[in-house]
Amino acid sequence: MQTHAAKRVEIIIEAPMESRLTAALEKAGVTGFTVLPVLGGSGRSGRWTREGQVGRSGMVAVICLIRPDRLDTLLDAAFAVVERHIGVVSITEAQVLRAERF
Amino acid sequence: MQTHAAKRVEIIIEAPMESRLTAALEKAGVTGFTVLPVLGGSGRSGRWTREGQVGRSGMVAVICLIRPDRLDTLLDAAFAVVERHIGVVSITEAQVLRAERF
Amino acid sequence: MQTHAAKRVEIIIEAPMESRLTAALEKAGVTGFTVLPVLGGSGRSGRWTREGQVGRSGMVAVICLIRPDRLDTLLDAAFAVVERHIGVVSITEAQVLRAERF
Amino acid sequence: MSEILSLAAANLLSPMILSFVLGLAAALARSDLTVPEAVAKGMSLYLLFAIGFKGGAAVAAHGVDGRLIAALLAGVVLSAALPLVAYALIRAITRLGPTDAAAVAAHYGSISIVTFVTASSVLQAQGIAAEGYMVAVAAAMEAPAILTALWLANRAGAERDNDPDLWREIAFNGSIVLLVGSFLIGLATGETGLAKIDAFIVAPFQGVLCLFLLDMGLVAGRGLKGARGVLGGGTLAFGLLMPLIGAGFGLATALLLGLSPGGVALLMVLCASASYIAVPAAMRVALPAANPALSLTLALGITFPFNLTLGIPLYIALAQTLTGA
Amino acid sequence: MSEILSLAAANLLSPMILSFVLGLAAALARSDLTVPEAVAKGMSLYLLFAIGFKGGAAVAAHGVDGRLIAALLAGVVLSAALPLVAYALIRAITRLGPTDAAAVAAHYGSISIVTFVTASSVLQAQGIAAEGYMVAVAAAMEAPAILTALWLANRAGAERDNDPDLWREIAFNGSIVLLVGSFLIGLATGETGLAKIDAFIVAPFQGVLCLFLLDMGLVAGRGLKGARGVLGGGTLAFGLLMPLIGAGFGLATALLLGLSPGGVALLMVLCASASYIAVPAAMRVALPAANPALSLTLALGITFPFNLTLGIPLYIALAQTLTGA
Amino acid sequence: MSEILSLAAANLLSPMILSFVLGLAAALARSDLTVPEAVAKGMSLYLLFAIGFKGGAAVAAHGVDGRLIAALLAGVVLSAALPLVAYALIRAITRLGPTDAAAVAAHYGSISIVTFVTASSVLQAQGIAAEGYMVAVAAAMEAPAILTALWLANRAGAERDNDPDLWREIAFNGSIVLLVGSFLIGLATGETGLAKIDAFIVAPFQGVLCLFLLDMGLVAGRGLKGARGVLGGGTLAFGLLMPLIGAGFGLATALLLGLSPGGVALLMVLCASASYIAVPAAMRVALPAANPALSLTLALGITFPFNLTLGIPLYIALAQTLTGA
Ligand SMILES: Nc1ncnc2c1ncn2[C@@H]1O[C@H](COP(=O)(O)O)[C@@H](O)[C@H]1O
Ligand SMILES: Nc1ncnc2c1ncn2[C@@H]1O[C@H](COP(=O)(O)O)[C@@H](O)[C@H]1O
Ligand SMILES: Nc1ncnc2c1ncn2[C@@H]1O[C@H](COP(=O)(O)O)[C@@H](O)[C@H]1O
Ligand code: NA
Ligand code: NA
Ligand code: NA
Repeated sequence: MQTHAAKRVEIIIEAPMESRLTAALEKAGVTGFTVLPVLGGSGRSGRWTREGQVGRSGMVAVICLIRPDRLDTLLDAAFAVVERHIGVVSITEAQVLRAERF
Repeated sequence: MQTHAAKRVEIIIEAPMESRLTAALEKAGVTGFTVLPVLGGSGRSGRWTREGQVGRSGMVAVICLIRPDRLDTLLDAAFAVVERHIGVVSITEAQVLRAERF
Repeated sequence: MQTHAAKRVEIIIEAPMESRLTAALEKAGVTGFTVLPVLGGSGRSGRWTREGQVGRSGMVAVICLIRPDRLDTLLDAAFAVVERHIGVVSITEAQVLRAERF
Repeated sequence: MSEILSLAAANLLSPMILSFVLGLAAALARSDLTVPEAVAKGMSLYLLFAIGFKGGAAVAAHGVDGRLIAALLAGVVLSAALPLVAYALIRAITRLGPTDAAAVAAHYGSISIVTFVTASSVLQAQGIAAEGYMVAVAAAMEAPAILTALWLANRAGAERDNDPDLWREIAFNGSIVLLVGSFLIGLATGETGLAKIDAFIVAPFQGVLCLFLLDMGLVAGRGLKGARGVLGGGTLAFGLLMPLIGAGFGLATALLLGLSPGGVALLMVLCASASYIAVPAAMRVALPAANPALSLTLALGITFPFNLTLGIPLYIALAQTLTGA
Repeated sequence: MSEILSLAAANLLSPMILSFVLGLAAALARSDLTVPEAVAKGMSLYLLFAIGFKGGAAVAAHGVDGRLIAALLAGVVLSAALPLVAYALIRAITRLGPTDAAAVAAHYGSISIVTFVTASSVLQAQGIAAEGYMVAVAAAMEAPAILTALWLANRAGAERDNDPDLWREIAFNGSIVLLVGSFLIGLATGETGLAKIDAFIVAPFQGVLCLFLLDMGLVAGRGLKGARGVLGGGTLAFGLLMPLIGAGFGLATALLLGLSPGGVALLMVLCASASYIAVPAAMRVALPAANPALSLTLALGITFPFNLTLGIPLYIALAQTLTGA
Repeated sequence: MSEILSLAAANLLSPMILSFVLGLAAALARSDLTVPEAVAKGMSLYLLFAIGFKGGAAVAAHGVDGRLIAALLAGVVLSAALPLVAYALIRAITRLGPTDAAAVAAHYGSISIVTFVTASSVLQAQGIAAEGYMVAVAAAMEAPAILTALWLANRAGAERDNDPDLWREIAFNGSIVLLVGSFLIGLATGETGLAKIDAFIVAPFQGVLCLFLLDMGLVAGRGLKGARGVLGGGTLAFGLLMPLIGAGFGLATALLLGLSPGGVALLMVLCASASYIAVPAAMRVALPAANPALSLTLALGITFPFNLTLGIPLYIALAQTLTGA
């Protein structure tokens, strides 16, 4: 089956920042992404789980599949938001079906 | 540690189609997959979140790790289901432990 | 934007084993990981969904981004825990922003 | 007329309707107030169970009315026929294509159980009795509309998946099963059964309904905000006209059947309301090319609030006047 | 005998049991009816809190019975001893290997708190008093069976993980902690405390239990559907025989202890029922090679429905006859 | 004094406080007992809706007190001023930098609605009346503290994001909207509205509060366990001193306003309590460099338990003595 090269960007970010991140992505022309819930994690700022919080906003994972040539635009937009916040950004090589969608 | 080449296929699909997709996968001999919940997303058909729906079926993410030579069978089976539906399919190169399981 | 090579390890494991896995990771010096919920899946031990259980502990997905040279330490630690348990471990090549965090 | 208005005013000033308005306002002000999905689902299970059980217990208490079978059949026919009317209307006054029109029509032939539950509550508060088996009629009206709509789409050549599982899914849809099942449990255990659990399904019922309508307001408001541009003047007009037309058909049928004033009002409500749970999922499977936001916004953002605020008191007043009660 | 049958019939016609049957039927018909996981968990927290609190308040009201300590000890011994019986039986009548047999045995030595809650409800509806401290006995019976089962598996050379955390996890398992904790709160605050919250933990209790049993029916039905092939004739027979044997041990012990008719029935229920919450998780950690579907299907798909429908009325009838009540 | 102690003892022996203690103990014993997030959120929606509605209905019943506006203004001023006191104190007795100190100060200027709800319950149980509009004062005190804290951080040169959306998010925060909204609904529908839903929002209230406080105990306990090392002696002292200082300001203001004994106690509770819902989220957005674990542990692990167990009875006793009731 015909597939096309793409980048898969995964951004793990604090939930209160989610709407800011997706707004920045949309402003940068990135209109395709998926948001996954996160149960807990650990990083430089320590261990947390949803159980240890009341508002329990926690974190979310945002996944973007994007054409390779648009990666830098996306990373710039995302980085401006996550810069001073806790969270991680990773990128993997991917192939996608139906390239016209991206 | 000994690892083996595999493909990681990620299919994001409408929840009402989940059982149809997994049935098609099983029919095609793909018996290993994992289903993750999705909170929201954005694509050609616009932005949605679980909060904006009542039945709130939303979408799910199905992840399959598969031997490289079985990839096309999987993609054909998956594509037949997602073809006319909204959703995305991506493939990344992966390594797995315990190849005998795949 | 400046990115750095990393490995993305994804471990799908039974929920009662989660705390054992993260403890083993921390003992091995892996302090960065994220835990995602899982809705259901299928494997050698058959099909399951959260609906088919009462305690409904089910499974979780643990994602670690790690420097390539630390991969073996991580896999050894993880394997000691998952060895006799159901679940899968996969590794993909990734790039990360802010390498100093890993 | 002035009586209808004062009824409408009294209705609007109930905690239930105001909770809905609060949710709507919060969503439009972009508040982050949300009811967790699991809690909303739990409340809807509670409401379905309670309304089904009470309906069954009422039938057990008052004996099976000879009109039960006739009412069930009438419900099935109305649900199957109303999509034809809706389809014709929407094609006439909007520019929607056949697939979208058929999907919308399916929603309006089917029913909104929350509208039904709210109307039952209002009737009870006003001391107007209704046939207990109307919940069974509600269940019977969920699915037939889908068949008609798919036939309409097919006839117009719409691309659609032929899916053997779909029919079982529709027939054994969770809300139909729970409504019918709890109706039967109420019927089987009667007053004795009701006495055991009425502190759970009767006393707190209206309070739970308030919180549930708060969530409905939030969801409807967010849907409306997200759907700017989806709704034109024609579709908007459809969302306000169609409930009135549906209510008219319901009224005529109910009078023919000789239902009580409460029963007449409830059949009007069922015909006037539009589904936003069972039908949307079925449409995603069977008519993937139809725009889901369109039907959902119409049903939930326009017709549901209209019925909740103005429709219900209007239908009750008409039912009372025309049955001479 | 005919009395037992009429009791069983009355039991079967209660909203609670019918709700369970509805869930079972919906699952077998492949309906998509589901109770969200969070809601089911919430209801089980409610039931544990309510039953624990009421037990504690009852002990506070009637004074600590001299038999409390004896009953607790008896519970621990029964829970530790029944896995030996279960293991012998399952090895005799099925082809299961030692690891699977030990895992199943652990489930049957431990208890099902929902069966206990349902039995308490039935007793209360029939006006049969029971010792309030039976909830403490229930808590005491959760864990000992696991020790015996692991010893059995070890003896048979089963591969098992030695895990220092496991014992703490079992002892401070959420349901044990909540049951014991709310029992102590009920004991400390007594009738005064109960008066403050009885509109929450007493009045709606049976209604919540209905919805919870609906979910149990759904889960049990889905488990049974998924487990075709897992259960042979021998295992099936075990799932029906073992509760009766357990009930026999419970009966003898309770008569020795001199419990009230209600207390006798509850100890029978505890011994007859099989765990499907605490034990499965412990088995996944300690005996990963045991097939989890097998134990769960037996406990939840066979023994739980059996106890709920036929077992409870049978045990109550026997308890009444043999205590001469 | 001995009266205060006996009040405190009675308070400690209530099912509510003991449920909190149970949760705390379970968390410290590393039990896996958890209340699902959705259920905890659902209960908090219930508590906010019920307390708001009852406050509004009380105002509707007793007429709008002339002091309402004055009390609202006083609340805003207190919320805006207390962070200055908190900031000075924390800088004086701990080594925290300006950013962390400002974040902590924001939490203590704002309020904990659960502490308020618990205090209302205690007052009601003791038959002490309070102004219904105190819930509106609670809502008014949620946000102003954030402004002061950001000003403090800014002045100290802390790096902070300037975010236009933040102000809307704070003002239309879910709990403010629900509290104010349900207050207005209660005000509009009055006793009639209350009569319709009191079986939901009045009778089971204290029971729901027990389960909610159980969860708060679990969360506070887990926070404390995870925060070993975060809290030094100075911060700990702050967590115990600051509520007393806040309560002092609240007392003086309330006496000036001439509130009833119950109203005085509630204003003390509002000033003494620290936010752990609205403020933490706002701080993550506006002061990302501040350590979230620090503020949360102080507010939830130290100050909340202190207020719940000793603070509330103390404030009530003082309020009664000083108003001469
Ligand atoms: N190396 C990593 N791999 C995966 N997730 C991580 C990693 N580091 C941090 N995270 C996630 O990002 C959150 C914040 O990380 P940090 O900013 O390092 O405290 C953590 O709670 C994890 O959920
Ligand atoms: N480029 C993308 N990256 C990640 N997820 C996507 C992307 N495009 C679409 N999706 C997901 O697929 C759903 C449907 O997409 P679409 O069919 O384009 O409307 C969206 O709501 C997203 O959850
Ligand atoms: N090939 C696979 N791809 C993705 N997930 C898998 C795969 N195999 C197993 N899993 C996941 O791991 C769980 C246990 O697998 P197993 O040990 O094979 O029964 C399954 O329920 C799935 O959630
Ligand atoms: Na209709
Ligand atoms: Na047992
Ligand atoms: Na304060």
